[in-house]
Amino acid sequence: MKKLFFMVFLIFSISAFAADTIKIGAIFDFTGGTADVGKPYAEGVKDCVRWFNEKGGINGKKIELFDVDYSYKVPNALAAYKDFKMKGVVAIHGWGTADTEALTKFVAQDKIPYLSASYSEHLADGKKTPYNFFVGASYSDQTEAALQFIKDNKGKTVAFIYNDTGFGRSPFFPDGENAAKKLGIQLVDKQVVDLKALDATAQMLNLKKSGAEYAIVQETYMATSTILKDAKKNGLTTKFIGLNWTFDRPLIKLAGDAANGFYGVSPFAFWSDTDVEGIKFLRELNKKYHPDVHEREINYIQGFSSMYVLLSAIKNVKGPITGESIKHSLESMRDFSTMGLTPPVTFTPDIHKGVRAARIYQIQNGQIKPVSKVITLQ
Amino acid sequence: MSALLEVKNIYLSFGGIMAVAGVSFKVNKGEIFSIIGPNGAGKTSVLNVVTGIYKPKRGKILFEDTDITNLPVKKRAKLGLVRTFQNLELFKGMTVLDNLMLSRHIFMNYGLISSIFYFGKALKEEVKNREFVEDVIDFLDLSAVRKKYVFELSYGIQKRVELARALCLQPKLLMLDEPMAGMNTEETEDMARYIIDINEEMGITIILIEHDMNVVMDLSHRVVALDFGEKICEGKPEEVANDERVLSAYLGEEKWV
Amino acid sequence: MLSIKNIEVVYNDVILVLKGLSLEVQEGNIVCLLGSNGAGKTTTLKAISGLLRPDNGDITDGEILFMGTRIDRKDAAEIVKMGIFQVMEGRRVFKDLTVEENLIAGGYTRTKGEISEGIEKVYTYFPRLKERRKQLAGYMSGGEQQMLAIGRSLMAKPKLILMDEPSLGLSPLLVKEIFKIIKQLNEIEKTSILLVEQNANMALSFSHRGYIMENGRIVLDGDRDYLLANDDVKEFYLGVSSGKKSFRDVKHYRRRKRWLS
Amino acid sequence: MEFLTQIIIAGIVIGSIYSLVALGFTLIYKSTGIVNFAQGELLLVGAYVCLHLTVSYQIPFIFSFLITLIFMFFFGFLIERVFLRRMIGEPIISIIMLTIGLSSLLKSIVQIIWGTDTRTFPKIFSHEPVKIGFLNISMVYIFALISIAIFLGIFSYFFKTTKTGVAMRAVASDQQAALSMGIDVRRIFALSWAIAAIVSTVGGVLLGNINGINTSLSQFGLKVFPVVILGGLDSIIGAIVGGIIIGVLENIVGGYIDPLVGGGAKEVFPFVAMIIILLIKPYGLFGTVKVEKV
Amino acid sequence: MNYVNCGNFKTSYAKDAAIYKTVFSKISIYSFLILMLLVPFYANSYILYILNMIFISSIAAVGLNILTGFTGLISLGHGAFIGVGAFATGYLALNYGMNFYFVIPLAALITAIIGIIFGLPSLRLKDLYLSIATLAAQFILEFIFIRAESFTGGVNGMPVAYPTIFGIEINNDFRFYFFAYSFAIVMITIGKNILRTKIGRAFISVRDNYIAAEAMGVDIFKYKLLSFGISSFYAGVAGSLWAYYVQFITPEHFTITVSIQYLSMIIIGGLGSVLGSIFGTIFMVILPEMLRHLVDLLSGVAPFLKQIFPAIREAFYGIVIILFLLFEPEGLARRWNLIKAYWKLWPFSY
Repeated sequence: MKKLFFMVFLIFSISAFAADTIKIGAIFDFTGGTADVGKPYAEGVKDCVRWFNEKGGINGKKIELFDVDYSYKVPNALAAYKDFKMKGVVAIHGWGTADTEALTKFVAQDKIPYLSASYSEHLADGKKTPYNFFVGASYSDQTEAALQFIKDNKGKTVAFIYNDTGFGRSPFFPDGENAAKKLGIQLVDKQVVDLKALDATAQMLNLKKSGAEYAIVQETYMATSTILKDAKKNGLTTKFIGLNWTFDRPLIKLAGDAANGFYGVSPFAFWSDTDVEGIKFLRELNKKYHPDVHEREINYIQGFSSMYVLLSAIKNVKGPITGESIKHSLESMRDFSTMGLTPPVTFTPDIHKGVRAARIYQIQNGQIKPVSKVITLQ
Repeated sequence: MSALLEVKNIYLSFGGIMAVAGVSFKVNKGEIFSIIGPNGAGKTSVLNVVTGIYKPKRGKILFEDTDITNLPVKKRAKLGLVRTFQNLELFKGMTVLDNLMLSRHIFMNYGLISSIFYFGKALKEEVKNREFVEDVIDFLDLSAVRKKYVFELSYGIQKRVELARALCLQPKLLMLDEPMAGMNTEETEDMARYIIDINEEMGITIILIEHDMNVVMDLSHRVVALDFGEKICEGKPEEVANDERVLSAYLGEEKWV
Repeated sequence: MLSIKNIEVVYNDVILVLKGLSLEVQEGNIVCLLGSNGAGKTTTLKAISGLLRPDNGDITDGEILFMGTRIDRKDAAEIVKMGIFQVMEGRRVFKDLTVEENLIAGGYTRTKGEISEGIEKVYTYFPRLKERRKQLAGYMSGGEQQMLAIGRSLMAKPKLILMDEPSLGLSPLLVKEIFKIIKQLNEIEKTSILLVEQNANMALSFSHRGYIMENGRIVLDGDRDYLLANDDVKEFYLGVSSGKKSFRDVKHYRRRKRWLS
Repeated sequence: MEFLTQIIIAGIVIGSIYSLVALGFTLIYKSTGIVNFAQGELLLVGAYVCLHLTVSYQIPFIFSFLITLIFMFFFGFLIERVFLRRMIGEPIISIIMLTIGLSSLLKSIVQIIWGTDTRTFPKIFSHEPVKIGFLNISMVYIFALISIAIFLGIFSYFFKTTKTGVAMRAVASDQQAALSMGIDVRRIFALSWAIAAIVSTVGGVLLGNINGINTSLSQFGLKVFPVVILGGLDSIIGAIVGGIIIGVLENIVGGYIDPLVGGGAKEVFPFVAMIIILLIKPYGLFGTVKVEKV
Repeated sequence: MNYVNCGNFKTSYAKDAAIYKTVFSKISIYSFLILMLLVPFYANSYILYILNMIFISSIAAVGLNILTGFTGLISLGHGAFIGVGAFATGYLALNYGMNFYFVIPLAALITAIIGIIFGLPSLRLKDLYLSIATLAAQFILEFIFIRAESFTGGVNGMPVAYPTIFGIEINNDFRFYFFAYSFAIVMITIGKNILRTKIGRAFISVRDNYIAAEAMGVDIFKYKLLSFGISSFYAGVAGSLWAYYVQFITPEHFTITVSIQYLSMIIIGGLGSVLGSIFGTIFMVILPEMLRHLVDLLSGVAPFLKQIFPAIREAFYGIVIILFLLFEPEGLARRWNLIKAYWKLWPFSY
């Protein structure tokens, strides 16, 4: 028993040893339930760190990234967190909803800024969750943008399609419902489609009965593809708008023809948006770092821009780099440009969602095309 | 002598095959009563009906003049109806001691709470029953294997442990299903001795199912013979041994060549 | 054709069941093996047919020869192919297979042509099976099941059939019928048979030779007439006392110690 | 009425894929007594192999499908040989855990080889639905139904008339007796794994064509339990009927109850149904009732 | 601890039934327990976190072992029962502001009741059928966690406040260590006690031979339910501690994966052994962390390791389970006993 502890101690203390660097922890999902989107995201984050380090780091200090695959399991995330803490990280880049929420109190207590890819509205309140940040429009905001788009196109009725998890319900209840009311769009139907659903005939037929003109979808690629295919099969005329996790090339691969005409809300630029400065830059960067990769998922861009914001904030810290100082630096960001990868990023002490704008895209003949201006929310 | 157990005209069938067809007999207090018959004659089935593992299709079982035909198995042990099994049915993952202590289960009167803290009543009851168990261990000469796990023991010893387990339940009627099966002469002699002692010293009534005719003839006060689920003969050992129908059941009806 | 020499069988590495058992079956003979419950008769059959291992049993000593070849280390499947077939105790027909499917399974080691040939032959022995060829075996009576079990053994065209208590649970009339068929098989098909029985007299009267075993050993053997005439045989089963020491007279000792190991 | 018919048809189709996977489960359980928690992973491996052959080697789908079946046949065989053979006669919990361990092993091997992103089959079936009356049915679904029918045909022929098929049923019915007639029980065990791997693969490839594959597809393995409990663990016909019933019921619940409770009932319903079935009919619709003997 | 030093006689049955058979083992156990109290003064929060996880998980593992290892009822729903304990804790603490010394027993009791309800099918079901029924329990409970929003906060989960004792907030790993440690000791001692009395024997009898058990007058149904109850009680305590430790719970914490994880703990540790449950827990909690650090160390030498490591880790997990089942089916507890037996007679081990 004692021997065992000694061994544990030994191994842990060796790995804790490092030079004078800026330590950042990262919790990724490579193997768990969200690995399909988690992996490109992680690559984006890592590339960003690599790029910063090649530019000479931050104020001469290299960034040391401790990354952990937590397989979408909360206890793993917790273990990783404690490990990070021991290693003395100053900020953490996290991933999903469940783990982010599980760590919320800890990061607040330990004063470690925590960026994540969970865009739930309740993680955006600087008072309640003072150390949680995300770079992106919250799901609620995305929904509002979608509703705005519907209104602009003279739509009158809408339905919500979601999965029965925190992630799925977060955009609609209550924010999405309220926003619809505010904009005078009638909410006519709610349908639940499981993330792993293979068939959504029943839901689509119910949706058909409701006669909704538009339906906002909060799912991941697989379920979205099921929805679109079954909608097509059953001859629905409803127009579908998906939030950011539903919408990119993998969907086109999965759903084929059925993906045509599908709208997506995105606070991020797509790989195909070659007129965006950041995309041009990323294409160059990938040529250099990954010569055999020619295309990137939106998740890569997400990961990159999120880390870009964090590192830039660290760069702007005056004085010693601590969790607290990074938090202040983040909270003083105003209209920070991410080279166009996202609309300008603003954090305030109260609002910890970096982006309050999004654009509507549409899949047309297998291509992703922007169909609206950037919709900025108040 | 009054009847301790009365089996009245019981019928039992499995998937259309009659295992027991109208068997009746009485077991008197204090006797060793044997059931004999060729394989498949329905001996064990009768025992299973008496212990309640099978419900008879028809007929009644009376124990000390109360009808127990529909009494659940677990309640019969409390009345004092206890059995051993043909193919050892011990708790293999427990020590001999624990096997026997388990039999004292129904005599231990304490609840979860005192069990959690293992003091007061629980401790007192455990010790009290342990004393009883030790008496049985002593009686059957099991002290050397007390702390051994059952699966480590030889077949003969396991048989004895099973007997000990039954005794720990303080039975009024002890039913032994082939206690000698698979034993060598020495072990058989020991077992026979134990059975006699149990009967004579402890005054426990015994129903014995056994294939070894020597044992049956020597030990029993009365014998009933079954064949094809029917009773073919009942009486003193000598009477049964010389009964025509019994002879034919064992040796075949006639000599065909 | 079959000779067992001094075999020892152990179950679960502990329990010694056969303790140096030897017996022999001559070509064309019916040999019966008698003995009380737990004497090790079934174990003997399983040792021959290679069915011990699935029961955690093992032959630890001695050897079994069949037509001059050692078979005590062979697989059950190989042994069947060599021509030994065991009809297991309690019939063990495949209850959710039809009669004909049972027969097909019995002929597993034969070719397709031989199987259909075999089925026809079985039907000539047991016309009753032909009537019920499409019926599920589980729904047949005990006697019919026993017929099927024997018929199934014919399918493999064995040289030696090991039969474990064919009379078990059958009415006297049926027992008689079954034994007659066994006799026929032996005479017409020239199949040797090793028969395990409790029904001693009946079994003996059909056999050429008999062995009586107790506690894993052979205690008596001889040809039919010898055994039938032997008083011990009768006594062995009914124990009509003839000067033997009664179990009631066995003395016993008891220690009175109270040590907790 | 049209609504009901639509969801029933959709239920039948999804249910028939449940049936296929359940069939594999039942085959293994029936002949070897092993409860396979890795059924979903067999499906996964099969789907990925087929995809790999089709995409990377540009083999026409029908051939790559056949090659996959052959490959999976040996793969199932191998799994039995390497892992399960030693477990014969072990307590049920060990077997359950072994197959669980196997499932995480297989899944990670798939991840090591093919990664985690969702992959899709090239367009093999037209995405245009077929119209039959007022019903719209996808081509994949029709193909699923047909292939299930074909498999049923092959199976009933195999199990009814071939020697090996009969032997497999014999082993399922009474292992010792089967052994006594010279049936090589161990070969039969391996064979049943091989066949189970094949049927799961068919399920996996069909699913892959419906909606692409990633590792979460293996969750399908758990769906099998309500199906086999309903049909009876050891009944082939039960697996088929059970699959279709569960598929249909699931969709009816999805269509009528989900809107009332706000969703999710469709997913949990099979398990609720399962408990009810277990309590009323513990051995399912067609399962063999076990009699305890002392 | 079945090995008894020679030359050691007991004069009463009570002493013979004691947990520690010799003075030596008693002293060494107590001194180990006291030594453990010193650990937090030297360890950092990461190590403390791992130890805390071991304490919490070992409580749940002992509970599962009581049900599965001792009573022979395989449960695939333990994770969900832990969830019941956690949500009950959250609900009671949040809505009634109760302190933990009311909340934890109450939450555990609620879990026990739920456990008994889901144990009811054991009246009719055995073996495999029962374990499939517990699988259903897992999914049904997960559904309820999500749907019963007013109790569980639904998918958004619920925050849980720190427990306080004598005005001290147990708000860090250091303090929580003592909190969890004392619970672990109490629960494990209780488990040991239950298992050495008539209840424990009845459990084993149900597992080993329920027909004989019934013939011995054991009410097997009652004991199956009791086993479900006690096992869930343990799960409840563990869930409650988890809730207090993590301070935020969502349904996603209590999935089937958790149930399987616990099953593998007791398999690896040893079914039917309290000590085994603890060993299994230690093994399963430390294994992934060790692997991770190992790969971190090695990735300097072979960077590709880092790339495929996540998948390898899962494979490793599967392989460990399989190897244990194939080569050490009785788990670490047996190995421990063998080692102990060896050392007891050392250096004269003949």
